[in-house]
Amino acid sequence: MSNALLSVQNFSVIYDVDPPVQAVTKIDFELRRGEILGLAGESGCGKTTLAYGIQRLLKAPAVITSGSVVFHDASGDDIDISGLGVEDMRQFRWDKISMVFQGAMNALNPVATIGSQLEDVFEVHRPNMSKAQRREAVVELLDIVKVGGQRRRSFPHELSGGMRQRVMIAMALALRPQLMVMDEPTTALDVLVQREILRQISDLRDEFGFSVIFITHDLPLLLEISDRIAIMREGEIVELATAERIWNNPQDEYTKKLLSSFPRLTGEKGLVKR
Amino acid sequence: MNAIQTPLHTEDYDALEVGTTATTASKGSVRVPWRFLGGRALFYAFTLWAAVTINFLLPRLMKGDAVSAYLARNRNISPEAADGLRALLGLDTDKSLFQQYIDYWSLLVRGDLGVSLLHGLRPVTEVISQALPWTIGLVGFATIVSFAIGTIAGAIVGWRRGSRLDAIIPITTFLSTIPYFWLGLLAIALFSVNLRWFPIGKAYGVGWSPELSFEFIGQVIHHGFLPAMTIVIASLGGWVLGMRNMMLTVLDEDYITVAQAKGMTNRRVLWGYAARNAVLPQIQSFALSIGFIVGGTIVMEMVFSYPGVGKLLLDATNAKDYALMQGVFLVITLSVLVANILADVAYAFLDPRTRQTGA
Amino acid sequence: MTAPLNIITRSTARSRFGAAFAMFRNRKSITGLSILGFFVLVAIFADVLAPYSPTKVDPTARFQAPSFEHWLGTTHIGEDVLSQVIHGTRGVIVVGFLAAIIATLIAIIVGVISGYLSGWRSEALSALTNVFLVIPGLPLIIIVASMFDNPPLFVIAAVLGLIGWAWGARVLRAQTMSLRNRDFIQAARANGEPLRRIIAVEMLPNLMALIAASFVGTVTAAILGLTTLSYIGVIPVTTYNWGTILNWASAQGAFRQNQWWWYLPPGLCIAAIGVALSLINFGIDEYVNPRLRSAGERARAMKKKGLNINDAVTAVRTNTTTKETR
Amino acid sequence: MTLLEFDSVTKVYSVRGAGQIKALDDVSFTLESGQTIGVVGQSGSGKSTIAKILTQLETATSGEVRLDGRPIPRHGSGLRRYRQQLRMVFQDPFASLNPYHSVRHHIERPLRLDQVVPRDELKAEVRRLLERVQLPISAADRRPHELSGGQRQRVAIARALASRPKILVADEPVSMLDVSIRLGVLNLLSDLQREEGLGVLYITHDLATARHFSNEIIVLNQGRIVERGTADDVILRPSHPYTQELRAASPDPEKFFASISDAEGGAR
Amino acid sequence: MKLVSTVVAVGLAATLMLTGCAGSGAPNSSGSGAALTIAKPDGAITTESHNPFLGDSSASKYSYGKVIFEPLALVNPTGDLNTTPWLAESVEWSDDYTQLVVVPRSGVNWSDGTEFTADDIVFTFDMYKSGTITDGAGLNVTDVTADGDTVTITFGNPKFTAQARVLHTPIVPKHIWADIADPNTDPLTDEGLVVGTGPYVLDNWSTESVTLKANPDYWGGELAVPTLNYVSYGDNAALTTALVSGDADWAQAFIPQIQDSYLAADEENHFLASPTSGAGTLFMNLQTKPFNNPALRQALAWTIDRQAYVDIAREGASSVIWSSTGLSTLLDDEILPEYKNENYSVDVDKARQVLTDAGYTWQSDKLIDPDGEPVSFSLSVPSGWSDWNTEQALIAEELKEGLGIDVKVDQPDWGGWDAARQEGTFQAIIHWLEDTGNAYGLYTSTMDPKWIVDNKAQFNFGRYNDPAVTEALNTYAATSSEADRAAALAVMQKAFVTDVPAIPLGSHPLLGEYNTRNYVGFPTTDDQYASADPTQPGVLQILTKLKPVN
Repeated sequence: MSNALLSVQNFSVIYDVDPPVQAVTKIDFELRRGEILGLAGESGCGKTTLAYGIQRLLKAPAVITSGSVVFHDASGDDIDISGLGVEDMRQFRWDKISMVFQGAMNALNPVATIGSQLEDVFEVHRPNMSKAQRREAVVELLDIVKVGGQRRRSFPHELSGGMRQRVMIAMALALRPQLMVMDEPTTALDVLVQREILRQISDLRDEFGFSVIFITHDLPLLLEISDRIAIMREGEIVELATAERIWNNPQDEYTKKLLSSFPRLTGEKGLVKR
Repeated sequence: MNAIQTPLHTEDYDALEVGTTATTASKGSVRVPWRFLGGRALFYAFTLWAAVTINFLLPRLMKGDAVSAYLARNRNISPEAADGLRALLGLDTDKSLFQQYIDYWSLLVRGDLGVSLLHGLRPVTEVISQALPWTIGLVGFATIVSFAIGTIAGAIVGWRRGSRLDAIIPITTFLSTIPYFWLGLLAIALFSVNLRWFPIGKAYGVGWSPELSFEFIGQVIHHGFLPAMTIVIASLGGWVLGMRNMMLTVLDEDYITVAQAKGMTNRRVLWGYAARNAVLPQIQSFALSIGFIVGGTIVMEMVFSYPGVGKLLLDATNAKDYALMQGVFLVITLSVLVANILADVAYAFLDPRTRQTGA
Repeated sequence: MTAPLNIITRSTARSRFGAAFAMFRNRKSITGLSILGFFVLVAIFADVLAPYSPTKVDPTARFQAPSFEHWLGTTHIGEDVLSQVIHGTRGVIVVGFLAAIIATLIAIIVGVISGYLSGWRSEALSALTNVFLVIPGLPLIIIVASMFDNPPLFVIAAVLGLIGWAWGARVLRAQTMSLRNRDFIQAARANGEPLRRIIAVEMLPNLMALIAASFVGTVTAAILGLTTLSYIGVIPVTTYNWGTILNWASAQGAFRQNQWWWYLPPGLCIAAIGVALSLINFGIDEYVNPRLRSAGERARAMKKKGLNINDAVTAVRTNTTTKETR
Repeated sequence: MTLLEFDSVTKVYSVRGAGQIKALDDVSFTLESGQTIGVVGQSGSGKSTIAKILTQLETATSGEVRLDGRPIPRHGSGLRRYRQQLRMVFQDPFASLNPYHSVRHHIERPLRLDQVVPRDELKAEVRRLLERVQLPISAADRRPHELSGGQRQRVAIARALASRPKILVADEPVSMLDVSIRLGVLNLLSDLQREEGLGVLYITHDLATARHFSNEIIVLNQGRIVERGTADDVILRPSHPYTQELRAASPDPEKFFASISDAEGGAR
Repeated sequence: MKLVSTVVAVGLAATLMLTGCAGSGAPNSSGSGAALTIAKPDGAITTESHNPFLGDSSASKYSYGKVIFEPLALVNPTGDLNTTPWLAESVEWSDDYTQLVVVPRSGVNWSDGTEFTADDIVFTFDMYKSGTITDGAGLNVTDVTADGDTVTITFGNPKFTAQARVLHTPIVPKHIWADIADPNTDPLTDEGLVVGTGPYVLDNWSTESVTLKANPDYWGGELAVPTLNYVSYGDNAALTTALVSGDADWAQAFIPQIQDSYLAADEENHFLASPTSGAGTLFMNLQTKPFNNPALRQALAWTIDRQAYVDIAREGASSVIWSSTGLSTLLDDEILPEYKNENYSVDVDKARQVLTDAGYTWQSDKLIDPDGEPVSFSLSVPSGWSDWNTEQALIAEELKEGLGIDVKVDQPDWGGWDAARQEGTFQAIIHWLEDTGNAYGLYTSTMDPKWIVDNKAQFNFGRYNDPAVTEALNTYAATSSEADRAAALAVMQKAFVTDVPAIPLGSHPLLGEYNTRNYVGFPTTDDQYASADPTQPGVLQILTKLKPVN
């Protein structure tokens, strides 16, 4: 138990429209401290709903209909996320769990400097920090992700896609959260940039020890970076195992089908067949 | 090519991204969007030229003779005096159109707009300078108030979509489809004639002259309230609707979700993120609507006996007082251009994307 | 052999027809179109509908309040206000539509061409558009209209149209520029489609909603312009329109004397037609940008279910079973 | 005779504020009937510029493109004949079909434009083409938004095939599609290529599918060809550092897990 | 003083506020009596110019110049049509009306204290003679001489028909105007230039109102009204509203529904329409069809209802003209005996008879002229002239009903109307007459070719041209013999009766609305010593006659 960061049990989300859509059904899993958990599946499989749902970031008409999400804080407290009020939830967010979003161009406010968007986080969550301290922290964060503190005054449109994604990572790192949820953070990027950012995430994880939930449809990529992978289909986790196990010995038919959708890069020409 | 900081970032090599990822921005001072403003300046110069040229041509296309009209208005002047008047006004010349155009420009540059037949042969500049402050005061104030109220209301209506506040939209839309003058006439009939809350138009009371005193300012406010409110009410709808629609679009943007995920308060998300972005297109349409609004308010001056340029223009047109007509049209156009420039500058400083320094 | 082919072409024709009118197929547009249609019918059948000639003078029935003989009362010389309003519809509708047709044609030509072209030609057309946008329209119309002694309706419409096209052109230009780089236009070009066909068949249908919106907007502007100009007497029209009636009413002191039957109906008619046109435009807006409609509806629907669209925190409903509420 | 020659083509764009940018720098290659060439590189490497020049959406700054030994005519019926023989499948199936027109319209247009079949056979030809891309005939009267992404891309392929071209240029044809259907579309392309003897230019950033579906691969970097050769040579034995970097960056679980087990094995 | 007035003003404002009618608390109103507000409907007073010689200066346009600069004498355009010497002790015309002998009033000072002398009169008329002032009124001064206490002004042509023009010339102080470079255009806005002999002096000028104070040293004695405000409203409707609400006291305006909207609002509200020799007249284009046929003109004269013009179109602010000579009742003595009882009336049968005799026919109720063409014409009046616009509608209806003539109601803008009437391209218009205070006005306006210069008509729009009548008109204007004048008048009247060159509808009155809440003594129907129009020179007489209400 002490090794667990997040326990999700019997977690269901519906979109309460007419007729209601069951997006995520009775999910159980446990996220360990410091682990990278991959969440794979095709579009519409519910992986994003799950990742957003556990931090209650889904907007109405999404409703959590069952289950519990318990966050095992480093301080030893267990926080029942489903039970938090609006204000507690607001304070909990980003402090304990932060996010890196897909498409960093749209995820950054186009009319504010990246510095001010980073400072925002401290203003809200660390009201005791002075202006100078905030600025210092921002410069430090930008240096950590190798954007460089001097870019504090840049606007999002002045940065390249890779840079913007780094800024997002810096932002996610700001409060030294224990969990980072990454929603297709590299999909829009070129392969070289993607590799560079993944390396950075990995390094940061080693340095700061946060856990990661990594969402993507790119299974080969996930296999390389994840400790464990959950394969989702139609709102359910069909298989959850270590990356190696998924690769070498997939159990579920759907997992096998997914794996065989990717041609081999090296080795014998043809598809991955399991 | 872009200044590349570290060879590590391979994406900086990216040839086609150069145009968009340009940045040299790390210096301290506020960057002035010169390129954007320069482009606008060029456009304004062109518009100014076009306006002046239209202005020059219009009266020359019109029929009717200023002097005969003048004589007919002043029946105590005998027809024999007409030639003398023509000579006085310089209307007896027989120059080519091009020469007239050149002369027109050279006079314009010297600030000479001619003399107004309708106003005792006083210089047009003097006539207009009496009237212009009132128009700018009334229209400017009403427009800005309307824009501010409408935009703020639109932001709130957009944020609280689906609530009872949605009813504001049809109401303000209905009000904005009513002609300004009709609303003004109704307002006078109700508030001035029947209820006697407000004076029947004019800018300030009888026997006053402009001075800096509380009583006078009170007078101006008292007299200006009804026309200003009429303009505000009639033009509010567009701003509310525009802002609300823009809010609905912006609220779906990722950065709003990010802001909420960051644990920002709703107030901060609404004003700092959503409204801050949604207001940009509003400012652009503000700039473009000024001409339209000014047109509508001209009629208000007639209804409210307000001493502005609108009434001047109507009278000048009726009396074929070309010099005054041209002057007023030019001044109105210039004011609209200046308002546009101000809106553009505001836009340029509010939207960092206009601040691209080039390379 | 030909029979089934016919059926198919007819069905596609119908679906195309349907597609072209999809933007009007919502409650707002339909309401707006109904009101507008009502006024159009009134304009067409004015002669039949009006109980009197609008200029029929009756010195014995001056300033009469509404009565059975005169549903909307009479004017200062005993003219029947209802008949004037009915006949006035004609001028309003004719000028509004004619001006909008002229303006929309110019807007399409200038907007689409400047959007499709690039380089200085496009910039020049764009600058022209912006000049017409920035130059205050009404003063210009006042000056231009005064050039005519007694301008016929179509001249007024032409002037209003010539001055009112810029907004539409600007919107169409922006949309054309974005369409120009869409893949399906590129595909048509790569397939070797001729330019006129690309514009007429590939682009225009996708611009229809915007064209309709700009048309409707120009009708509104033209009607407001016409009534305003008629009211201030810049356009002396011998045939009645609502602005002329208001001019008379104002000049004869109807506002002061609370002869509401004289000044309310024409103003309300202007407002009604304005509301109708706004409704049509709302409908088109919502068709172009479904978010506009769905946002409110969605929020209301959610409210019924006890959800708030602005809640940044996902609602939890574990205690009550959702089965019951269904 | 060589089907298509892309001969020393250079394309220079002038970008406002950034001066001139060479999107293609002296690029040459040839394409034969029945052959698939994969063009790989990062975005901005010039891949799409090749497609644009081939379809004559852009003209080359210098160099020449020859089809059957003849340079591309500038305009008129010659250009149309050239275009008839070279068709393109675009990246985004949601954008490459006109939302206003039915599927039938999209497929019929090239048939009519190039007068491929007599008028009274149009309907049959549409049916044949739809069958060819494994779509039911009922799809003909649908409009694009009623179809899934994969179906749309099939329509786009049918449209490309309609004029019976000799060459198909496929610019990232599956990158916008869901992973599980990507192979289906690529396999379809590959089947068609084989059956119709098409020359295919397959533009992609995905090394794995490039290797899988191409005979030859060209690696582009900053508008220049840095490496070319047979698919396996380029992918398995890259000689240029850029290609090596690209390959190293591409996910390769096979090698990854092999290296892990090697390391573990070694450690043990 | 300044302090006191401010205190008074604040107190006044406070009182007004308390009584709930916060309105115009003029800061400068001195305590001794209520101000009188004179209003016009001409839009804002945008340009400051106190030059009385300039037709469009603010002083002329809003007419406050008339209470600053006084004329030699006042000619009453109504009532007894008398001449009252004003700045002159006496004025006397030579027999042929080419010379005016003036005895200046003594004991008059300019408002800056300088004495008014014969030199000032000489100087004023000298400006016309020398051309430093544009001779807009066509005075044609050839000589001005002062001889002791008399001034003799000689004119180049007889002034019988233009006496008022001469006598109403504002007299200005030589000691100030001698230094003014261009008297034509100088706005007199510099300090100390607005100096007159009149009852009021300029106090405050703003675009919203002009305030004048009573001249304490006025030669005519003490004035009841301490302060005059001149204001201008955007249009007639706004002016009327102001009159009804009491914001304005005195105006010259045509008020629609005057009984209900103005007179009924307060019993102290009064309205006086003073008939003049001028008249609202239907001009027809005699040169072209259909009005080149006198029978049709005559038929119109028998059909158009003048009473309806007065009652409906003019709302009573006029008096009917039925006389076939076209002269109004004011000029009754000038009507020749043989026409004394020759009056038109609404007699459609008679009109039809006239037409039938002239060869006109009817086809399904449409009038067909002898050439076989249906008769129709358009009747033009500028839009916005609401009384005459109404009359257009009435005439159209009457002619359609009575004679089967299709009348097109045409309401062009002023410019187009003006061009058409000058160039003779109209068919029928309603127009005013040149007012000479006698019968000559009507006949010169309708039959005198002198108005047509360069083929542009200033009057006589129908372009009547009969050499005998022209000669008579010239004789009338130039002769010094009463008998010659009477003979000439007979020629004109006869021609007018037979040819019907125009149809006067109703006398064109001078209007005045005023209230007697604070002051009495205005002209009334019984005592028309002047018109009640505050923009006329007669305002001087009225202001000196006003008395406070108890």
